[in-house]
Amino acid sequence: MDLSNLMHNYPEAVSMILFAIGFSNLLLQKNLIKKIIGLNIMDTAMYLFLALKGYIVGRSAPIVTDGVQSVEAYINPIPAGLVLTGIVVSVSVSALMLSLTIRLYRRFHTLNLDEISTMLKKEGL
Amino acid sequence: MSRKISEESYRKTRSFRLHQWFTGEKDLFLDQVEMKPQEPFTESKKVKKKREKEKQKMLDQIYNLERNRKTGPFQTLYRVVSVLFCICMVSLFLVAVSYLPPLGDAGNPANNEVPQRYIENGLQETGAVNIVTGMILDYRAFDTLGESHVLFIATCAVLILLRLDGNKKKLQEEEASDSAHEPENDVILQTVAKIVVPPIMIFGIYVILGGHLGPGGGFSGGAIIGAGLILYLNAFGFEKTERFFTAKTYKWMCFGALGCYCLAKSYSFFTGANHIESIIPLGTPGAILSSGLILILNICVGIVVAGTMYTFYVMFRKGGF
Amino acid sequence: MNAAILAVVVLLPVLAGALIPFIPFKNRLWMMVYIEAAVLLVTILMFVTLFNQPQEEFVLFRFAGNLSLSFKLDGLGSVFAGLVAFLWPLATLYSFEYMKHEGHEKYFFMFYTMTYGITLGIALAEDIVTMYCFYEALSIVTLPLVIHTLTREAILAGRTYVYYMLGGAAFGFIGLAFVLIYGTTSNFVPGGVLDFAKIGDHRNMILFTYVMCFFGFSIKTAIWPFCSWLPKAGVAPTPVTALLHAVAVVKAGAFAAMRVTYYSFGADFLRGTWAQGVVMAAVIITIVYGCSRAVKETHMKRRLAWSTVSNLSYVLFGVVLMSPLGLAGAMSHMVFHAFIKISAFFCVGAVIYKTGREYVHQLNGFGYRMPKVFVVFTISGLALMGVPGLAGFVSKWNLVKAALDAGTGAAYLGIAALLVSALLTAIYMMTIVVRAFFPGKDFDFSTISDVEDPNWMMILPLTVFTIAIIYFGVCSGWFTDMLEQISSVM
Amino acid sequence: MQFVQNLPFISIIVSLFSGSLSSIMGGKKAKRLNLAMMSLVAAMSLMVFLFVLGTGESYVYMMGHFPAPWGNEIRIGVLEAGMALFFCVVMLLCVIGGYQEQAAEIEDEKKNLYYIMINLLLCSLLALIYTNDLFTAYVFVEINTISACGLIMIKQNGRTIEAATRYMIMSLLGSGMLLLGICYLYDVTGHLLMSNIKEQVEIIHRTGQYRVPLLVAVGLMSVGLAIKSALFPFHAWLPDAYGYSTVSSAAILSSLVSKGYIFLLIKIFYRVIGFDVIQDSKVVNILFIFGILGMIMGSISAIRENNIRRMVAYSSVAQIGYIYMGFGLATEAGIMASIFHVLSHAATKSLLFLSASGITDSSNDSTDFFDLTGAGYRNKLAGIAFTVGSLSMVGFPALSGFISKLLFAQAAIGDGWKMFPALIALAVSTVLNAVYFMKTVIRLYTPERTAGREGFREIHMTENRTKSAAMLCLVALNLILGLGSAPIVRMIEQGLGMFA
Amino acid sequence: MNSWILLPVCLPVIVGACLLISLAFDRRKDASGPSEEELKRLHILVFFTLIATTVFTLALVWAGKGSLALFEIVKGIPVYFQIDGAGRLFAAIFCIAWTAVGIYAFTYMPHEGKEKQFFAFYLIVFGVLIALAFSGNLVTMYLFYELMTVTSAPLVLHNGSREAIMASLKYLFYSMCGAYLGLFALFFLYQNCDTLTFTAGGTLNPELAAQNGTILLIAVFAALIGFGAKAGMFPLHAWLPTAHPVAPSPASAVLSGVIAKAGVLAVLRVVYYVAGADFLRGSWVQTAWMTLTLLTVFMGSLLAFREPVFKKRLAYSTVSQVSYILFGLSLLSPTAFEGAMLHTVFHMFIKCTLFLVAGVFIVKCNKTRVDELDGIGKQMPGTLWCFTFASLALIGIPPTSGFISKWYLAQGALEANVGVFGWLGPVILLVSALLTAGYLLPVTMKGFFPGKDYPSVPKDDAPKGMLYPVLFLTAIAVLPGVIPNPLIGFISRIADLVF
Repeated sequence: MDLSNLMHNYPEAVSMILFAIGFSNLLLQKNLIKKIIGLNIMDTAMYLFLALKGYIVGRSAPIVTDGVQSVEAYINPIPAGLVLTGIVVSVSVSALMLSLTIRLYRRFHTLNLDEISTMLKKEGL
Repeated sequence: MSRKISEESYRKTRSFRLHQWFTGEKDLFLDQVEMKPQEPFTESKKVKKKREKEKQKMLDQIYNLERNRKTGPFQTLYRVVSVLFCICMVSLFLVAVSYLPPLGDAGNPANNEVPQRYIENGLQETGAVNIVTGMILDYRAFDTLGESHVLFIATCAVLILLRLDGNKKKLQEEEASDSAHEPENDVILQTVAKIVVPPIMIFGIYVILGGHLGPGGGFSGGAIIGAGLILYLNAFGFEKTERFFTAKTYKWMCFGALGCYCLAKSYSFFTGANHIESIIPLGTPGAILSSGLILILNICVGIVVAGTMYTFYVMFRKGGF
Repeated sequence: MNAAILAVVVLLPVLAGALIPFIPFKNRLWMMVYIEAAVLLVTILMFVTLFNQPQEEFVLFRFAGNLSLSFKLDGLGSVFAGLVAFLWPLATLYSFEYMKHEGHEKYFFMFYTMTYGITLGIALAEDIVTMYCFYEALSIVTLPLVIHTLTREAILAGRTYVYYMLGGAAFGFIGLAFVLIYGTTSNFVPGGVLDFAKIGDHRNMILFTYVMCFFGFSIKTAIWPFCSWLPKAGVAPTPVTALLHAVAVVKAGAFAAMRVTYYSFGADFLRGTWAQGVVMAAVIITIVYGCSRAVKETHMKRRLAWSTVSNLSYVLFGVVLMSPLGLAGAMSHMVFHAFIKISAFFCVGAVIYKTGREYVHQLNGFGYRMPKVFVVFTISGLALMGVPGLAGFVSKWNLVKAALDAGTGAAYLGIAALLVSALLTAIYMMTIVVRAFFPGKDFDFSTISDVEDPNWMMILPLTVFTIAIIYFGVCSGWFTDMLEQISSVM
Repeated sequence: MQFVQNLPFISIIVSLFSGSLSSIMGGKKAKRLNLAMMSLVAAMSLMVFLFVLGTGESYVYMMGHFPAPWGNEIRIGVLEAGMALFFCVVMLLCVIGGYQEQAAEIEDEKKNLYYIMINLLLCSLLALIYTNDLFTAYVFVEINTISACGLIMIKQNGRTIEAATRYMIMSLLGSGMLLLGICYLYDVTGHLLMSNIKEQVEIIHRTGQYRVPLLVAVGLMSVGLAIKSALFPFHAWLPDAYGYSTVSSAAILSSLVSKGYIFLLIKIFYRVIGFDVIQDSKVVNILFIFGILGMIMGSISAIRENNIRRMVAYSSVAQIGYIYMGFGLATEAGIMASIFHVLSHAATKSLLFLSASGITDSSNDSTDFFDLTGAGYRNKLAGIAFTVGSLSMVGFPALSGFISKLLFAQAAIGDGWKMFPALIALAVSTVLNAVYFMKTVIRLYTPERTAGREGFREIHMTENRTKSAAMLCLVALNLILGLGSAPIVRMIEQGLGMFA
Repeated sequence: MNSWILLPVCLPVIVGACLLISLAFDRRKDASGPSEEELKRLHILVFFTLIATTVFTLALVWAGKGSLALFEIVKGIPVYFQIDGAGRLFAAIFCIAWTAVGIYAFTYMPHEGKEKQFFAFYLIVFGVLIALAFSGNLVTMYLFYELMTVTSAPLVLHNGSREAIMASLKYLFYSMCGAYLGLFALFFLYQNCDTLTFTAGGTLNPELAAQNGTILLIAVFAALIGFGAKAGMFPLHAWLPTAHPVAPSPASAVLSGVIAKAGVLAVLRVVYYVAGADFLRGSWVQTAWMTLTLLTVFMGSLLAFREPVFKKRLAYSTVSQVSYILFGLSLLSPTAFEGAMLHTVFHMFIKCTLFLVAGVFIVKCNKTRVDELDGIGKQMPGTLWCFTFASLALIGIPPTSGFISKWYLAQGALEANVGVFGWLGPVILLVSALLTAGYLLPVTMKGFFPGKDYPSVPKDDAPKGMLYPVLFLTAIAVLPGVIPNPLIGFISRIADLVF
């Protein structure tokens, strides 16, 4: 645990803290919508962390400008591609969760998941 | 010297029992041998009713919500444990981050021969100026194929949950509730939409088509077009959009895009794996019609993303196109 | 005489039994003839095989790696197989009569005959895997017999029965795994198969596994902590309780314990270790516990079931002495107790069949109305008590000789337990006999006027068993020699 | 490069394309397409399996013109082809078994969506089995999760929606951790391809430079996948999800979906991290302890259950505990036992779910134990199938359960401190299994006069032809696994040999 | 010559068995009692069987030699008959007493009913007793010991009342418990002795006995307690006081007189013919045995002293008198042994007489309690005179036989170097003799001198059938006191062999 490297990697530290916030929200919040918000925080923190992996000081985005094709000119393109894919995943998952929440709300008129399951047990469905 | 006690109390003393055993009148073992069998367990009606009532009371006790909310120790315990778990998780991550390779340093293990080849001969191999698009749609095309199918399956799931076209009655009632809150023909929104929607659409198309030349691509362009459509729907209501965007069109559009994407990519995978020369020309770098399939793929992905965005919004609002 | 006949002997009854519900019998007589013929044929085949002892083994089926279902006839197996083969036809004859007024007989006889084959399978198993497979099959096949009457407590008894059986098999499974790993071969080799090079330092682990495996297999022999299923299984029809819970199933458990102790783990490896101490303690407790519960039990079948619990632990006591003499004593008590107990159960069965009375205090004056049944019951009672001149004394004598030869403190304690339980046996058997023959001065015989002896199908097995008890009581020298010769090979 | 080597890639693409194709089709046509696709994929997997068995070593298939570290690739060995074949067969049987329920319970216009879910689920399973790249694995894990959630909620009553929500929350937690693990691994090793990562990991292991992040990555990935495959402490969503969804989705979920993640975890252990690094990292012990707890607690909660579907669901929590206990032993034999148990559990669990649905059909569709008394007489084939399933679960010889218990016991012996807890847990959980399965079997075969009550009817074998056929095939599969287990165990051993 | 041994054993057993089978048949026909001439035929049959068996036994006792092995109970141990000194003595006294009481029972049994069942078991027990006397090894003796218990139980429960059945069950279980303690000893003796056949002086294998001495001592002590149960020794004596009041008088006479002596015979065989006297001499077993016997002697007479029921009083007296014999045996010295043997003979005949007299009182005037008996002398002088002579013999007044045996016992106690018991034994014997006087003589005193206001009552003595056996038994009980030499000579010959 060397503090100097942590100071140098502060953006990753921030993304980890964001990830933890999102994770605890998803775990602890009673309200479903807040859980989904927590989920999105977690995903964005993930993609921040991933994007940081590719960053190299003093280099520009990997679009070939005026024929220059040397490695020193551009940053690492792979994390960028992965982030793109990740974003699409989190969009679709959030959409699914939101539609589930809508259906639950229409049926039980509450967003607290524990209450929903006690109601179900009571009905003995 | 010993007090004289009555006959009955004497009979109960231990010495009397010993005397009995000694003189042999009574044997502690023999009489127990021939016990009668016990009667079977029977429960009177009253007891049974009382037991039923108690059970019902207990059930209500368990399922009464207010009391559950304030279940005191268990909730707090759960909360404390979770908070502790998150804290130690954060500290674990921070420790891990402190050991990670320094940010932005060129010598990081991530900058090995893989990105080097992408950058150095990405242009020659894929024909795409934007190396990231080249990587997504050509080098690691299988992921992106999976990606678009994630979108597709998410839409299917949402359709399962929210689509109402099954029963007409519910659809009308949903429609009524939908338009109840929206003001009819909100003038400000309509005029702004009239001015803004065309440039959005054009810009979206530009981004999709320019995917392999500069930043942009199917995903971002599709998102822009989707947003434009949603604005248009908000402004002019469902009658206008139904003219050109109905469930059938969406269905066929989505299938067309995905089908073409899948076939194109499987052609290139098949030719690559079997080392057959693929006949698709890469074209001159920088020109619109360059970099082989990437353009077509970008268009397909754009269509899929736009359609998905619009479907999500429509489903959330009305459950029908 | 090749060993294929072993497989025939095992599979024929299973097949014959399975076909019973499907064969369209003209009437009940034809079914009886079919079943009795099948069982007799198997018995004859068995005795022919026993007579000329085929040495080589017969592999029925090889299903995984070195695991295979294979049969081989050796000393211990032939004793148990001989016992089962002798008793089964007589028990089937008896159950024809008994099952006349019980319901759906076809299913009953189906499982009853299949159990015969499976018990022979256990007896003739060559290695521990085959024995384990047939052991599990036995628990499952006997389950429908236990819940045959389908009353509420029959179902509950069946449920307890199956929990104990499968639980025992689960713990026995650990022993099986150990033997497969640490043993040189999975076959039964007199003197044990464990190769000590592999075991090396962790002896205690092997001993702990042996204790678990012993308790696993002897749950079927109703050892003390797990003996409550046997009296509960008394709810089944008498041929089941008599044959299965006094002879086949419980003896299969004892037989499995013998095999595991002497032929897998090896007696001299286990002698003198703490494992022997633990197991001996459980056995001695069962001997006394079984009898004390029997004395207090007023239901006749449950009383005999508790007495079986205690007598089975006599057999286990012999096994646990870990000496060849101990094994001989165990085998002798296994055989003699089978004869004595099955005749006692059949007498009780006859009483229940004729009069439907099940409790001891309802038996006043039956001695005069059913003299044949109660004379047999008295003889089996005396034999159980260990009166010299009958089979019980001989097996007790062999067990005690082995215990004396072992000479440890626990062995002497075992002898004391044997005698205490003999005294308690005297109490719970003689009270029935005295009540039956001397009902007392003012007892009017009109109340039991309808009671009379059952017909020949029940009396024949009883007489055969009584003759066997007296014969073994009078001249058992040759039998004890044979047993000692079998176990001396250890 | 023979044509047969393309078949794995073609099977993935066919299932993917049929997924999108059935979106434009009606319910009936989509069903037929799904059936055709599944049998085609099964046939292709069989041919690949025979080919690889013949050559005896695994080969790599480049997806696209560029070799491995740059482009994607899939790797096909004996184990992968065998698992693919087995999964296709089981899925085929599960879907066929549930045709009647699908027709009854799903709304007409949403039938084709259901078959889309099944197609894409099969595609993601195949991709998970074959892929050699971590990020592709993550993408197809996502497809797997969403399609599984789709399968759960297709029946759309209150219970399934709530179960789907719980399932999604837990799975998203799991995949979040998985992605984080992959990022850490990428950052530390620089590669996404499994074999390249392995070399980097060995360097790290030797030099000890990035040890902590590597350990954290392994921990994250294991816990993530454990959450997704419902290991003990994270199994809250499982009973509702399996208990209330339609028959074929419950069968598919319990036997295949969680097994996909487990197979990915095996690949990560073997091919990404390498076995020696795993053995001295503490992660394996955690999985062992969770596995043991799962075995016991799963069975205990199954005993308390009063609904047959939920009871069978809880029993799969216990069986997954068995598999993770196999991992926890961290020996070659342990992994082999777990893989065999994956196969045996898949076959037995789907059989149990199908027969449970057959039983409830004949008892007024109520899953309450009280109504099931005597169901064995009403629906004879379902009764026999359920008995065979429970006997296999209990470990009755000649059935698959016995062989997997034997392999577990042999793996556990001689393994230091882990041996005794494993053996005792094995014995105790067998006893507990016996308690709740035999209780049900006895209840099925106690006769009950139900002539009068409505909904209680005799169901003959030929009434629901597809389900009976599926049940018979699964019973046969169970027997093949039980009796003919020697070649299968040899195949797994050979597969593991060339797996690294 | 040796196969003759089987005759006196088999004859009564076979006749008894036939009676039982015929009993089962006629139970089937009608429940009414047997007619007059049937009873007569039964009496004749039983009488001739008794006489024949006695004649054969006495012939064997007189001239019998050699041994007979039947079948093998256990490998290496046959059912083995052998005629030796102690066997002769016991067989002789068994058959004399048994026949006399049998004849008495002919007239007594109509009072009880179910004669056929009684006489059937009566004969079977007689055969088993003869076999027990002549048994040659410990296992055979144990076999007939258990058979005797099982077959004598029906004698006790003859009248079928609930107490009778409970008393017989108690008798059965106490003797079973005793038998099993004996069996426990038998196992250990089998392990440590060269052979189980009785040889005077014991067959203990010296180095084996030295090796596991403690367990062997425990075993022998268990045998003493076990077989002592039948002889009414302290821990297992409780069945005697319950069994006697309910049993018919001839049965209780036989029970306390003859069967108690079977217990003594068993103890004698184990101590002197298997374990060997010098093994036990000086060991804690001997001291414990002596204390138990003396305790029983004293307790028995003390309880008898206070007991109102006449037959129970006699039962307590049996408990104390038989313990005299066991005390003699426990001293392990030749004279004490002779005293014990003498007392066995005399006590058997005395106790039979006393019980038969009690039977007469019950049959004639239905009196069971002692305080009802005042003035009985006026009504039945003859019976009471026999009672008086027998009680004098029991107390040990010089001219009668009791004095001789008590004298030898006291002599033996003083002679044997047993420390404190040397003098304590005779003192207790003396005190108990006084107590015996205390509980027997008042009956005679009150019988003959009931006091002034007793109405004179006509003299009708016991019927002939009962009076003659009582007279015969009194004669045998009292006369040896006068001419003891032949008996003492015979017994001293046995004693020399044993020590």
